Amino acid sequence: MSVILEVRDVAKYFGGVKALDGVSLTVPERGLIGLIGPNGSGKTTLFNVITGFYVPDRGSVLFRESNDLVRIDGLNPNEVFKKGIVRTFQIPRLFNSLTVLENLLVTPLGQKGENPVRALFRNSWSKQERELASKAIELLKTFNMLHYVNSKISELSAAHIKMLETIRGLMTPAKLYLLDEPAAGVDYAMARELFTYVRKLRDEHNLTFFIIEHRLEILMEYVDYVYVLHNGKLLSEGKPQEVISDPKVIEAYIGV
Amino acid sequence: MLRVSNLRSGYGKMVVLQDVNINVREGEIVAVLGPNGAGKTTLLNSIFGLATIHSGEIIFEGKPIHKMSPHDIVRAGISYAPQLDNVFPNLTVVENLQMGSFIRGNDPTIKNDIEEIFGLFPEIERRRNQKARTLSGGERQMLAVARALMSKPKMLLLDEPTAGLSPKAGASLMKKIKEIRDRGVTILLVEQNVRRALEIADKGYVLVSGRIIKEAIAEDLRKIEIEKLFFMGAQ
Amino acid sequence: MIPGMQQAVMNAFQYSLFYLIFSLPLTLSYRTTKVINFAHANFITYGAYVAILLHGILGSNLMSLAVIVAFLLTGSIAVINNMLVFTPLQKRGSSPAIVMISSMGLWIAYKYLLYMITDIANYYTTKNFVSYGRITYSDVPRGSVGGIDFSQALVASLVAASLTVVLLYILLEKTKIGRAMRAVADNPSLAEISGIPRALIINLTWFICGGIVGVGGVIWTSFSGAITPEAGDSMILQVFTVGFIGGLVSLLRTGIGAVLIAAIENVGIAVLNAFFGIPVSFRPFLTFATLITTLIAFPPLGAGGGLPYRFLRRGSKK
Amino acid sequence: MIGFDIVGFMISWLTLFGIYAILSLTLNLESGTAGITNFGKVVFYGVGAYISATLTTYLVLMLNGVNVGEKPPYSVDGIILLGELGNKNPLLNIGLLVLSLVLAFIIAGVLGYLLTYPILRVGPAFVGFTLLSSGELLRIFLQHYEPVGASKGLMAIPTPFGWVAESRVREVAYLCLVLGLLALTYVVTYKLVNSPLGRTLRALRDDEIAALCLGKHVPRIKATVLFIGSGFAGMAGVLLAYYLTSVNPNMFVPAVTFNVWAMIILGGFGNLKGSLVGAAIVTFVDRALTFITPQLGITVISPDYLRWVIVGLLIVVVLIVNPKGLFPEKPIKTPAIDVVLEELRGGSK
Repeated sequence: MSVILEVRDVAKYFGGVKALDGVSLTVPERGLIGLIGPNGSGKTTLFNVITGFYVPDRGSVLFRESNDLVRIDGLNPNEVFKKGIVRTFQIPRLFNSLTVLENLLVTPLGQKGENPVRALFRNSWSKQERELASKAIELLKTFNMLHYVNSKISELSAAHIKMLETIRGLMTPAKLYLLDEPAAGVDYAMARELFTYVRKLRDEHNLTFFIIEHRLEILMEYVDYVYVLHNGKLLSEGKPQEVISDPKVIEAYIGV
Repeated sequence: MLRVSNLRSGYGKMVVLQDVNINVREGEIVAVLGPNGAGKTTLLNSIFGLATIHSGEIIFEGKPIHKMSPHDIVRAGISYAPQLDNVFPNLTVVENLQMGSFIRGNDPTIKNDIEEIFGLFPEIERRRNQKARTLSGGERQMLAVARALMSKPKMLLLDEPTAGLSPKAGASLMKKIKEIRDRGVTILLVEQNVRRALEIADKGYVLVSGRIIKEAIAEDLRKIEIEKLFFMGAQ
Repeated sequence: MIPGMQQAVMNAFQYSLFYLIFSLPLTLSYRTTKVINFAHANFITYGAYVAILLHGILGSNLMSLAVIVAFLLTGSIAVINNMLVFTPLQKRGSSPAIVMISSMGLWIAYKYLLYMITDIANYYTTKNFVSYGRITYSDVPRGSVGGIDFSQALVASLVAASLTVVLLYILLEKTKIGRAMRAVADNPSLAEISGIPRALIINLTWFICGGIVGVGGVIWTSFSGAITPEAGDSMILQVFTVGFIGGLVSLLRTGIGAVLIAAIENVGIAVLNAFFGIPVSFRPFLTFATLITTLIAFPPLGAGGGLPYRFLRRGSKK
Repeated sequence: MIGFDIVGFMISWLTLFGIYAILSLTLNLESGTAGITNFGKVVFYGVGAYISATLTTYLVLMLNGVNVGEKPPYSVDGIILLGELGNKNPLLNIGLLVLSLVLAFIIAGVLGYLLTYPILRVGPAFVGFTLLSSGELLRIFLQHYEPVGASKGLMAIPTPFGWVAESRVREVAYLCLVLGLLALTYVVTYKLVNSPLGRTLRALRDDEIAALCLGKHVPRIKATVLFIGSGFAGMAGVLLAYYLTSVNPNMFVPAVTFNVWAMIILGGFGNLKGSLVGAAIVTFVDRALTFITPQLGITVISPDYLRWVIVGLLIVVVLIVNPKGLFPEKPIKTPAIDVVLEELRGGSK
């Protein structure tokens, strides 16, 4: 399997705090990769570096573009998205005054009606708009959320909010998904359902997922491979079973 | 002393805890154990009026406190040392402690208490006039516990006091927590570090995915492999 | 030597004192209450008009009296604003931008209310309050020391600025209430957890901040030759720029900002005037340029948001 | 109420309404829909007014062979000459109107675009403050810039319909022009709001960072919106200058901006119809106060001041009592809704 994302020796310091201190890892195409670690170990900072929120103080981030790995560190978040990386947030960031449908429709790039001149001429974009709407509806059907199509975000449950944040990326041809704690605040059954969908998406759409998750009991069941961060450094990596039984991981999590 | 019954709570619409029941008797150290993200912090926040309580009740010394403001809960005799953002970074160590005793007004014994607390935590006494932002993680944890003690609480809520500490520092802090209990303060301790917590606790609850999946006295908990519960949950 | 340079330096000194008195409370109030208060200008103007009305209607020449009344009045206005407007909005979960817009509404309302008051006062006294001359006080000394002319305004603002700095220092560093103010600014939720009555502390902060600025307004009447109900507005560019230089957080940097802006404005315009003939009245453009430079070069990302967007990509290509 | 000129009142109210509604519609696009805290609306309004005033007075004099170096339009001679020459050539007057509108749109728009650059990355407080202080700077500049009449401003501006003899006809013709431009503004803002662009703007307002993460070029979008909004504000300024036939720096105080804010807050953030109603109510109060206060024999309190106090309080009170305003925001209307309806109908069969 070829590598879709490579993080090379990335470091990020905030004053004296070493949020990331030389992290190197790779994410293979079509992978379902977990990223775990105690609070404050640098997981979200790593996502922030990958998606262009921060410029790393050292090291580089590379992403597959056709057959090459190109550097994406230092790009702005909107440019990172255009490369094909979608992220979700620990506290979901949806557009709260828009409906579920609108939240999906806002995502695709290159909408003709986003051009201020074209926006004035409905005919020039209504065909595309209808196509996107059909696509959004199909998506909502797939995820059993069609009855929420005209709901405001505030009417959704926490699990559906998480779900919507994940699937809105499917409106675009994104390749890599960075999910930040998708199961936080979601009850067990829904969390499993969410992960089942994630696996289905990976299988059916050839997508890659890189997932931060604290709820190991769920995560471990689904992912192929796990990286463990601790104090800004990679502590361990391997298949879920290997990681769980790694004494270093147990020490970091549970103590000696 | 503290009874949490059928608690369902979270933040806004997000429900984190479901059907949580907890009992703390006077003079006990009760540990709530669980992995990251299980809802341990939410439990403490719920008790302290910082989370949204959807249903259930929290009774402290016979009085319901789940509708009180944090300010009144401090006056009722509970004190809280959170895990993160637990110091005032631009105040000195002494000033941090003084803030802890704010509700006691101009009590002349505060000065003595500060010295007494420094006796318990000599590590931070050396830095008494430094700003808290210059402290290391471990020193901050101690300062947070010390600050919480300054209101002379009957009960102390501690959120992962040993997180990020070296094993040695962690063990010594745990010993101090036991000492605090021996001075008559009931303690509700939230911990990820099972072994360390069970060394001092009288009773433990295991919280996974927002639910209590096990309740037992500490001795019994020491016998089972809690890691398994952590990783695999109840199911 | 550029002609008028000595005067420009003196002016810079005088203005830096005023900016200190006006901006320190702005920073203090923002960092404690997290409200960007555009009605700040009202405190200056209302302070000045306390002195003017006392002088024009009651014939009082006492700055000390005006200072006391102004402190109580503007401090109370600040507390009323907070209790009736800011706190209810924040309690309902309004965004900082909405709270800020409400302060704009207050600003306009107070400003034109004052115009109405001046009209009414004018009607009964037939004095012109819409443009009031400089007031000479009987209880403020003046004189000249070593060839430097100490006007009443300079004496009063020097005393007031020093007192502001010293008293704020004592309050914030040495008293329990002051430390609680810092604690609320530092970590509001921990302050609440510690049992500090946040609402009370915030009201107190407003009272002190509003009051200090009002006192500055009183002193302004001994400096400016024509005081209008817009007196405060003409200074908000400078006062807010000074506050922004301090990031609305650091009192020390705010103090430095006050000196910096006063120097840039007065010395800078003297230079530009001497070499390029730029009219002195264009000095706010220098402040504006400083503001824009600050925003571009050191975007303050606090105060309600900020975008992780970089115009120049650093470190992407090596 | 003897001699109360109801028709005159209506015309003056509607004209003022038309001008302000252009401002409120575009401010609602910028602030209500896109979430830009534009506290400097008056800058672009003022620039538009001054462009038309300067252009018209200078060109009328110059095209009539007057040496503006000797007799500039702000001098007494210039003002007298403008009165004599100004309304002779209908074609010139209308040509100047069109030229002013186009130039005002472009210059005010470009100014709006440029002013976004320093403020793109910072929070709403800094955005608001920068725009607010640019308004004050404009005023200081105008007050001291001799070619535009400094603090006296420019007077006797020849109006587009000055050649019409009958004053009522002239007023009505002008009203039609104003309402025509208002209609144009409404159509443009309505189409922009109810388009994918409008949806993106709301997204941006809700969560700038999330929008950036979804690939939206947030800085460019904001700058574009300010270009459009400021351009229209410039045109509103042109209309004001011709309506009042004079401009001076004190017409462009920050309170004007907040007058428009009061309109959109009262009408409802993000609702264009609300902006129209808000503008109608606020301008009606304004006109009514001006008409009524002298009739009631109140001379102590200027209706102008009373109006601004009301505007300020209106902002505060509406925000506290009913932050959504009279007309809450409606979902965006695009063909996507039809697709959903078809789908839901199809599904129920």
